[in-house]
Amino acid sequence: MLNLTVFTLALPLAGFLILGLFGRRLPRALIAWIGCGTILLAFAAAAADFISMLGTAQTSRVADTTFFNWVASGSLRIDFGLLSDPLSAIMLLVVTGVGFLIHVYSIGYMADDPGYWRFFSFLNFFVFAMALLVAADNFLFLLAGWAGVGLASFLLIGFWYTRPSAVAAATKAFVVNVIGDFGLLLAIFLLFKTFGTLGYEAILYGNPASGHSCIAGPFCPAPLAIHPAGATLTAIALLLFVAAAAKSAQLPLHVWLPDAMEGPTPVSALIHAATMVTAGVYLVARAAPLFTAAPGVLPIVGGVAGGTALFAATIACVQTDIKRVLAYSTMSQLGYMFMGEAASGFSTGIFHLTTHAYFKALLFMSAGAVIHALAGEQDMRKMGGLRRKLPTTFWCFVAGGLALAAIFPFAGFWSKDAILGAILERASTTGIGGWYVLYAVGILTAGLTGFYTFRLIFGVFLGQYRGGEIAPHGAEHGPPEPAAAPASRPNGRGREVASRRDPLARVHDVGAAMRWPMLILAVLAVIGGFYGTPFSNWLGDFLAPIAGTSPDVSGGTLALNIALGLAAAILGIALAWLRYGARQASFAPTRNPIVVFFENRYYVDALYDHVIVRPLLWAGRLLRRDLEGVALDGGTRGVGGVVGWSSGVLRALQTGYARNYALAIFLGATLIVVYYVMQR
Amino acid sequence: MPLNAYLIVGALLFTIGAAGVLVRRNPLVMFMSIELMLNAVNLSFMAFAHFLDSVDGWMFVFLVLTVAAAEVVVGLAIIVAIFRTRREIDVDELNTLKG
Amino acid sequence: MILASSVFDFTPTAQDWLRILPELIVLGAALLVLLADLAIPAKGRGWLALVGLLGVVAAAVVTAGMWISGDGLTAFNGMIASDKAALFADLVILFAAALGLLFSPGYVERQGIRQHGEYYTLLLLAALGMMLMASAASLLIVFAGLEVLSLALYILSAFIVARPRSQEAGMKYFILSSFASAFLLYGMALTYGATGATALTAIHDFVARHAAPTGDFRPLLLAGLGLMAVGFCFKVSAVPFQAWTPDVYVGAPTSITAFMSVGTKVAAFVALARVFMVALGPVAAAWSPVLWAVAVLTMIGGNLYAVTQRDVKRMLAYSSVANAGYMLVAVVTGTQQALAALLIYLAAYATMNLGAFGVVLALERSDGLGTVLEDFNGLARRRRGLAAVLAVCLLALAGIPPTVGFAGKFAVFYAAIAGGRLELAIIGVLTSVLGMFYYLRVIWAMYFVEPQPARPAPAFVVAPAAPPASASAAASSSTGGVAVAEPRIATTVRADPAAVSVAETPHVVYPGTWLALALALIATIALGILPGALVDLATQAAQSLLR
Amino acid sequence: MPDYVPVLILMGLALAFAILVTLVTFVFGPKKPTPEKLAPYECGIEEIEPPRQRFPVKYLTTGMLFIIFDVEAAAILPLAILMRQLKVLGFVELLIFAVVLIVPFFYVWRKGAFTWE
Repeated sequence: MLNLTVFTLALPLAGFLILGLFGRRLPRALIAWIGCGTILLAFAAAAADFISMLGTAQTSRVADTTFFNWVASGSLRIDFGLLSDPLSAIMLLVVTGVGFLIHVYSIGYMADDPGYWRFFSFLNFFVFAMALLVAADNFLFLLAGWAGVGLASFLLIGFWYTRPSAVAAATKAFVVNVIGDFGLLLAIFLLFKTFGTLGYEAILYGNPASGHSCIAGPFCPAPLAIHPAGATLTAIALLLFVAAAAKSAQLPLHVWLPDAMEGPTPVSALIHAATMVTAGVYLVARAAPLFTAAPGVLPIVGGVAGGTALFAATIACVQTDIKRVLAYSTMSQLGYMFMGEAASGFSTGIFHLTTHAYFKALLFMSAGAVIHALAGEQDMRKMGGLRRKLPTTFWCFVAGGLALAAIFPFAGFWSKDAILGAILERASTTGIGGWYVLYAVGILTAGLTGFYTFRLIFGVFLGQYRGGEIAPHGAEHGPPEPAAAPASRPNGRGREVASRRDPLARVHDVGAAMRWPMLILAVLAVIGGFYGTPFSNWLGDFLAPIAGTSPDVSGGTLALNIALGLAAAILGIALAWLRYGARQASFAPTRNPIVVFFENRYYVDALYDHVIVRPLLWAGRLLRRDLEGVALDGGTRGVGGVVGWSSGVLRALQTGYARNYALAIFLGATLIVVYYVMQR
Repeated sequence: MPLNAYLIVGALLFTIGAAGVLVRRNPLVMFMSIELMLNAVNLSFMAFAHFLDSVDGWMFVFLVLTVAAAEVVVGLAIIVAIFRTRREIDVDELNTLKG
Repeated sequence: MILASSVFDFTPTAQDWLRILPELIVLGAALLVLLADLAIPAKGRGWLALVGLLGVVAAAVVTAGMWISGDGLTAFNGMIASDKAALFADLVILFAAALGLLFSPGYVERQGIRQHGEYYTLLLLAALGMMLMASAASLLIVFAGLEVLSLALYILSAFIVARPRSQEAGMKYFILSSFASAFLLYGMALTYGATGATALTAIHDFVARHAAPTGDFRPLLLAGLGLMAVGFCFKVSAVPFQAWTPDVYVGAPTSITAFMSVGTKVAAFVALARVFMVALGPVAAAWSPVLWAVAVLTMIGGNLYAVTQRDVKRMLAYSSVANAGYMLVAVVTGTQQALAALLIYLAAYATMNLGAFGVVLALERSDGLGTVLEDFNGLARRRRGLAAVLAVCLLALAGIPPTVGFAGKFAVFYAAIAGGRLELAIIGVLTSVLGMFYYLRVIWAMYFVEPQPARPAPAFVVAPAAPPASASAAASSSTGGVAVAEPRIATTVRADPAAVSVAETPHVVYPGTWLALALALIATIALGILPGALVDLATQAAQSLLR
Repeated sequence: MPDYVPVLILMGLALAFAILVTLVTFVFGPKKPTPEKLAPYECGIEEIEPPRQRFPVKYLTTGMLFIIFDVEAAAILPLAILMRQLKVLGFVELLIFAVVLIVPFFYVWRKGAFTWE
């Protein structure tokens, strides 16, 4: 079996290095060629791996190539190896495939941006890091990729660094991601302490030939002789889930994702919808044996995921920024994926991951096209009636929206059906009420999904245009800030008068570079689910050696599930039609307390602000006047508060007087001697 | 005299020297205090060497003596250098570097 | 004195001299530089660095040869070791010295230092002291090496005579270090009294035979190792003995800071390992609680101090404190693996810290300012090479893969966990996360912040007691302000980075500095991607020391 | 250990004294120095000339050089005692020591540290 994974990594890395080092001097066309070409070749390598894997017997679809010995001393031995197995193959296809389309889209989208080369080099770096994350064959290099995508995300959210909001969002994302990295690092230390190694093969899958054994579990051929204590496994799995939750924006570590929309829209599409945020889903699927063997973890995962799915969906129903609607929708869908995994349907989570990558990337691209056309406008209260002006975008949006709302036979239908089916099956086999609750949450969320998706579509594309006149160019681009856009047309006075008759006169649909990726993804959003239907679940079978067989849903359960899911979605769409489609959409402010509650995002951010940040700041101010400046600069305000304050106290001790320093030395010496005296 | 007598004198001298470093502000006096500390150590070394009948302690004393001399020279050199730019030396005035 | 000859029977052989050959070569190079300084006319004094560099390279070659074919025994009646740990430390110190020498000519010229001969001689002598300290097999040589390196560094810290900050640094370093040395020496005296020996092997045998089995430690021994711990902790800048570090690092010439921040740490940590982990290993129960507390304090304190620093040089000084904490974790763990991890970390720290200080040095202006965070704003557009080197080195210091800093941190924390010190590893990881903020903030400033055309008043306050420096600072900032008035308009219109750099007088970065930076950069990245060789060497070195 | 209790007590006392003195001067010390207060003699007679006069720096330089070369000679003493036992290599060692002293001596000489002008 082929293992060309190294090319999937090396090519984007090469692209990143070339663009990063020389990009400034290269012509734009060449930048685009390098940026997209490397990803296309990487995709080709991943595809070659995949095809050769299909030609291999199912039981031997693993190729683990060790490239070099990273470190070996005593019992510590870690190799840098790349793994090609069904799970990583699927992930690599999605990452490079969708990644490639988004690269092409960016050629058009970022055409006017002065940071063109920087953008493509960062994007290539992201693909490299993500490929490393999914192709690593041990937890250490998973961590390396994990940190790398975090870094890439940080750089890309803050891409328009002249906007304070972008910088704040990037910092927020970084802080939350560091929390996740920390969880992963601790999990790795615990894994190492427990198993003495970090390789997937040894810990997760076992390989009798090499004498490795693994933890007991449904996928393990040769269970570990010394079974680690359940509590240890639980701790490891929970720490892994903390990492996954931070990366995949699950409660309560979700706060960064909506703000991450400050990045350019292709970034939102690639990183904050299609690939990076699914790293957590991948991690849980990868560590499926661990999660299965660890007692009590999967229900926690399910609870968090269900909560997130519902929570995010309700917020998405009241947002007016179209990218934020999609961001909350992403959170909600990620919740679905974890729900499927929690119900032991690890392959259903991955299935939804792939279809979600298609349709959410498509939706973001379409949203980007709208934003691009409207010169940076993101508020759907100022849109409407764009269907005629942007036909391609409209139809792509509809395709993506139907997939997201899980309407038969679009891609999202099959994958969401698989997840809900797995939960229902789990509920009926175990008979535990909690799973039924989770299922109900899933169905309710499905209805909400239909509602907010079509609220968005109706609000943007139907009815009358509600916005002002549109400048011909500018998109959402910075620098300089979007506010500078009017200034960029100094002679606009005359034209402004002329165009007042039709404010959308200069609005045009997307160009070729943006259109083709959208069309391809639209096709995938329509047919992308057929490889995982309940009748012939090819993907489930393909992933079974890694992720285990999903619960088999058939007969009455299947019919019930499909009926309920579809009914909920259609009901949601119908409600959206009544409210926003049938008559002129109204986004007037409302006093409905529930809506207000949703609009304020359950006051979670406010809660964080009031419960954690403000008291800390208050305490800090009390103790040190200039704390705020220090803290704001130091990263998050809360952590920065404590740190900044204690740092200030310490610095006050650093008086600059040599005698005080000598006193510190003397005190230290005395303390040590006194300690010894006390000992005796 | 018992070993402990020497050791206690050594400890006293050492402590006095340390206190001198802590309370005095004139660098010259601080150097003297440090020399006192070093000589207190020398006393302990010699006492130990005598009572243990071991040559190591004597060697140490020689080394400490020469090192102490070198330290004095270096200290004086730095003081001279500082004298060139300011008139008086108070160690507490050297506090532009802090925080 | 009569008793000496009766107790003492030792005759040196040629082998003894061969075992200290690297040290001798460095000493010879130091003397040669001194003589060459008299012979070379004033203009060509920059070449003195080359003389020193040749000596350092020769010493490194000999050291490498001894690694392969040396007998690894001690020289001069068990005074100086030539085991692989010593050779490993020597190599790292020589690397630091070589980079220090490469950094120096350009920096020395810009800062207006004229005493080239003394400068390079003292630098080499400091390296000699470090090598001696790291290869000490006796408390006597520990102290001798410590004093040789300290005396040279006192003078070097105060070397920019006209600059009050430099004077202050030298004075503080001198007083505090002598003070701490006295504690160390007293500790050695008490240990000598308790064990009857100054040779480390003899001390080891004594404590293994008498103290360790009973668990009853004599008060003399306890007091002795406690006071020695004070001295060592001072030298490695561990909290609460760290106070001198930032002041001296900031005030000293940056080329010296770069060299001593690495060299002193290597020497002091290897000596610490020899004394505590090896010689006093059998009584680890007695000293590990103390060093445990110091390690925790250092990790937390160092990072906390660093978080709010505005001066990058000072931030790096506190980062060196924090890094000392991580290294202490390895010392406290005390296993052979931990010792190897310590050596790996030292080598890693050497590469990344030299690179970081090297960039700061290349940017520092002739008045010693220009290292405040604001000065780094938009650096990536003015000085792309320097910004890139600094970014990589800071990422390495933050412990981000695939740099050598990650390998070092991983090795140390892994060793800590394997050695049963989970709590230290967790504190270490947590504080490293804290560390990321201040490292990344500099990177952020370099790459994402627009350079401010008008230079703000220097955040680093020069006290009124220092008229020359404050006058020159004021002058430079006012001239900077004048010069900038016109281009500022240009920047807002064109956003052209080239127009912004007037805030600082552009100066040429010397080829030697570039070479040194390139070496540090390559080592930081290459050893991060392929740390296997480093780990191998460190493991061998650890095996030679701790069985 | 009881033998050392007095030492500890004394160390504690010294420490307390050091802290106390530092604190007292810091807290109660007058913060308004006037020229009169800082004047070295307070017996009412005007100063005729500045009381503090500098030694010529040359004097210090020579003194420092003397100390260093003088005291380092002490290191030769043990070597001399064991000269016979150390044989040829001992003599070589002595020579190396001498060279290490002589080269800097030559250096400071040529740099003019021994001339008064």
